[in-house]
Amino acid sequence: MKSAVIVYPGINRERDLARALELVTGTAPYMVWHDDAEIPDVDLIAVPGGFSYGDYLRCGAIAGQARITADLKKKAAKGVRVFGVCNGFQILTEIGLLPGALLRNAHLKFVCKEVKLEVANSRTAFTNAYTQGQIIRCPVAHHDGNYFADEGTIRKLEDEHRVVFRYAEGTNPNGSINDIAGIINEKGNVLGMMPHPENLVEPLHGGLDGRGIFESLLETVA
Amino acid sequence: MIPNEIEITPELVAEHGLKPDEYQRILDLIGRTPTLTELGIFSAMWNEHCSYKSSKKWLRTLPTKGPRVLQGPGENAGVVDIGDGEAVVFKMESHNHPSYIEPYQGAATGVGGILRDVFTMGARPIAAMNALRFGAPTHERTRHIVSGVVAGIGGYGNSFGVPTVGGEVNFDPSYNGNCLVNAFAAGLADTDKIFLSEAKGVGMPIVYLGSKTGRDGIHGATMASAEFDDDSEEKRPTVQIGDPFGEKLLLEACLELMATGAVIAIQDMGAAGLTCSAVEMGAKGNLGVELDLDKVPCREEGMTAYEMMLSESQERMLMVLHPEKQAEAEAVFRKWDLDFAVVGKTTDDLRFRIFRHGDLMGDLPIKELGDEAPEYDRPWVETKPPAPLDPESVPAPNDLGAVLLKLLGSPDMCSRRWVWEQYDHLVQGNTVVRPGSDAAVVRVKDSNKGLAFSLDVTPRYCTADPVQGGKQAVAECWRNITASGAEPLAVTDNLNFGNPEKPEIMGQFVGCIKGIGEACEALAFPVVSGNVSLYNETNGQAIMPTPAIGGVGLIPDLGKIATTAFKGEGEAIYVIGETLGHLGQSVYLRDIEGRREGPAPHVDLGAEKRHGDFVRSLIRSARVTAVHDVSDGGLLIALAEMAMAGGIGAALEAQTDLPLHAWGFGEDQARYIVTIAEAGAGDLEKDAEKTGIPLTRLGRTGGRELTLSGQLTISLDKLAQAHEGWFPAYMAAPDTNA
Amino acid sequence: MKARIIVTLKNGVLDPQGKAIEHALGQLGFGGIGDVRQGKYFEVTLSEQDPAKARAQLEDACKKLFANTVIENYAIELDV
Amino acid sequence: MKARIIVTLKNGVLDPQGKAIEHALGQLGFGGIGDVRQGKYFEVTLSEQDPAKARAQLEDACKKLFANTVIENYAIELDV
Ligand SMILES: Nc1ncnc2c1ncn2[C@@H]1O[C@H](COP(=O)(O)OP(=O)(O)O)[C@@H](O)[C@H]1O
Ligand SMILES: [Mg+2]
Repeated sequence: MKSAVIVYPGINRERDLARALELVTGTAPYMVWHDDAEIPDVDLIAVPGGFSYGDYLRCGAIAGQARITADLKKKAAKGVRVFGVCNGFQILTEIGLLPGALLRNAHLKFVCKEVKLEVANSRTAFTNAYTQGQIIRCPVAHHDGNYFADEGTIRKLEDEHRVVFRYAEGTNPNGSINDIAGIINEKGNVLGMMPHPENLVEPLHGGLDGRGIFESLLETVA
Repeated sequence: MIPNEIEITPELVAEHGLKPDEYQRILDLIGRTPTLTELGIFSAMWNEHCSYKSSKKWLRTLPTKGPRVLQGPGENAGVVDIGDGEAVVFKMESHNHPSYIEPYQGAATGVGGILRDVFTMGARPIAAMNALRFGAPTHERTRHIVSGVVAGIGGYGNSFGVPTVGGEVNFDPSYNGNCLVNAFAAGLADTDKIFLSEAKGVGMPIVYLGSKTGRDGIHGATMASAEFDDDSEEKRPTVQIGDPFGEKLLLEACLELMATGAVIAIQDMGAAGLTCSAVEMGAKGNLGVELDLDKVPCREEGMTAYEMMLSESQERMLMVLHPEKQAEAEAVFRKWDLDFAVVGKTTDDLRFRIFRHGDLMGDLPIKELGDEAPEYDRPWVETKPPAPLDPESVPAPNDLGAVLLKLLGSPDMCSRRWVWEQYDHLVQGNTVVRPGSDAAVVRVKDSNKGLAFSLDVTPRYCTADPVQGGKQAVAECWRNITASGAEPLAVTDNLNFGNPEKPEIMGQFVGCIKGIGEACEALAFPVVSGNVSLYNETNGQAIMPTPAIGGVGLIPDLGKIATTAFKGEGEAIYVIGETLGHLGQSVYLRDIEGRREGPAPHVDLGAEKRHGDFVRSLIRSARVTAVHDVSDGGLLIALAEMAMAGGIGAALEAQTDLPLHAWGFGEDQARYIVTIAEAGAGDLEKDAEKTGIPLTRLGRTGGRELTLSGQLTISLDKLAQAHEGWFPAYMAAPDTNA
Repeated sequence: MKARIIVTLKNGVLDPQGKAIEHALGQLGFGGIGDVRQGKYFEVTLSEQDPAKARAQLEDACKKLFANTVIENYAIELDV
Repeated sequence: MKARIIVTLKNGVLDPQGKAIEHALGQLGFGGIGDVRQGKYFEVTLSEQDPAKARAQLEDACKKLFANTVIENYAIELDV
């Protein structure tokens, strides 16, 4: 499986994501500079977490204006899989590939801890290695992960089973509506999530629960 | 002759923090009246903060060498060999006064400064820690300061992308008017690619990099060494704002630039910005420096030479570059959207010359600026040891369980989760042992090696007995690192004290250094970097002596480490080291009896070494399942922490003639608690006996309660409630700018 | 020419910061101050001299950058 | 009574956010918009009916909560 990770100024989990991709898929991803015109032909485009442009103005807002965005949108429209984690999720909502927005955490503080996630839809290309309703461990690390969308959008997301991950067992760390931790687009090729599965993929991380996402992708591509 | 419009009056000299005899020294040195710009330069260079004039004499006594030490004190950070061509680069630095004035920005820029120190050496930062001391929880400003400092540390470190993996937090009224914010950072570099600040070659371009210069922080360095008074509000406009995004760009650009081979020397602009960095680079290389300030990128109009030389704007660097690589270097910085300007050159005449609008604004002997800085052998008196504590005077409590709960839920002993959950401790994907254990452990990327980090000092011991307290700080740090399974490598120190012009305070300083030196020597734990923060006094009230020790250890095989959490049911629990029930200066005595009395616990460095080496060998042979050092609060606190961390209870027995409260809460040193499968217990007892290590069985893990033979039964839930409760409850009240 | 941009959350969009401040105000004894909504404020200088063109430029910049129109409204005040 | 509070950074205090936005504007082709300074904006409702008292209350709240007066200025606009 070929993949690419987009690198924005100020981003800081691009190496974590690249390492997880390499670990699971066996191939190191291309690292694509935000100011490039094109992303190479790949099976997966990953938009990493971190603080692009320091998250100044609004999380993901300035990164969304990058030159690479045009090609990212084009490839997403063609059906290339796009996976946004944390800041990546925020960027995907800013550029309209995913609905809604991520607001400041309800308690206003940055939060880094492990939460429980329910796999609310295991029939996506990103989650088929998990079972429906499976509860997995996953770290979060963010200041603005409070998912918000208007009522109609939320209803649509729920009706179409597009909420893919939900905070489980009372571990919602940020006040997201309906405990939403990750959503997918209508076509099923763009997933955004706040938690960091890439930080729970090797024994030294204390667990392997995050691998499922990368394994799912590997399977659907192969 | 240099034009000088402003008359240098005694008042102006005093405002620059220079004493009359120091000013005389300047006159003697240059043989004329200095210009205002020159006066500013002297004030910055001869300030306590830059010159270490009160502490130098004593710092020289610290052991700084070891087989693995590649770079000791004197550079931006210390460098220690960790094998395979790699080195760990680390340092700690205080940002106390700025954090008191503006907690968020003060702490944030403190983190920024220490990260810069590390990557200036060519190292990519891989871990950060912070030692925090706040005033009494009931003091009106404490909550605001805690809230801002923690948010500021997180705000900077999280965005920059370094995992903040450890630290300490204490509350005490002595910090009411002077909080302490000591920030530690460590990075990784190849041993053959360490960058230093010594300029080489005549006529080499001096390049300014990073963010633009503004009027922020002018006099910042002076402020940091001036005792506080109630007018400190007026000094407020000197607050600097951190720009973690700018710093992240600077990191990436610097590392990319260093890889091109263009860099001859590099120095970050910290305290007293352009002045200190330029003088240091020149003086170290036996070269003069000429700066054309018109070339310095400024963010404000009409800045004078004086302002530019003293500005402490953040996220800036100075480099000496190979001229033929200048274009390549500039391209790297343009790519990262950072300022890049040639602002001067090295010369062969050992002068430090400053030009502004074509005028010569300063012309000073560069070496003497640093070398001739005053150095003081300040008078000091030894701290009188407190009277021995009569054990009879410490009555047994009615309810041991209630005491345990009270201590676990006290400001100093409760869980710091509220703090470290605001820090990204996972970014970079190498965190193996997260905050909440003894030392944090971080993997050395792409290897099976790890580094262990811990920050420690017990100021109340240092107050009672500076020498023992200094020793204890080093010993506890060494012990925490050992308890993770690591080999302790070296330390950085951050020496926070009151006004050194008072002989009692100077005595505390001298005593602590003596203790630190002895312990570092005995434990082969050399000091490779550090920082001194003096004048931590407000209205004559000094802080407790607080020499924080930041230690680093090496783990050759990450498969063989230990954490504090109980791992399984039915395992034997032992304490290694002697339990003598020392209650002097203990948390028990202070928080239960309300007394700060007695001697600090005695530190037997030989025992520390023997017990620690024994524990490490147990971890490395995978014989023990959990390890925790015993520190503040003694055995029962340590056991409760292990139980809570593992979610497994324990049935304890006290095989002792001591009163139970002395046994349970005494703070004897050189102790560790370990757990081991019952099958291995017999062998452990034999080995301990053979090697002469004191070993006492404490009981067995299991269940959901902590019990002590008929004296105490408390559920884990209740323990956890007490332990986790205090911090969030305290911080729930609104944060106001009190 | 100088201008100010005010970006506010749309009605119905949750405002965690405003809510937290409101809560704190209550605890501090400012119970009479309520309905707190937090927004952003920007001051900018434009090289464009024509007010109509300047406003059009700012409108465009607001849509593209200053505001996320999914959740935010913006208002422009031009110094003329 | 409704009121608005505008909190801005004091002169000379670095504004990294403003700087980053300015930079982004440049890249988006809005080179003519410069000197960006970012601040905060609040809308509140007061139960106090007397304008002078309302203003005094807000002043107090600004000092304690809305603004960090070490680095920020605040301005109050009262709807009367
Ligand atoms: N300011 C802080 N930042 C991050 N972690 C902290 C901080 N303060 C305490 N911790 C973590 O909480 C745990 C307990 O701290 P402490 O009681 O000081 O440990 P010890 O007694 O072993 O030195 C440690 O893992 C420590 O690193
Ligand atoms: Mg410990």
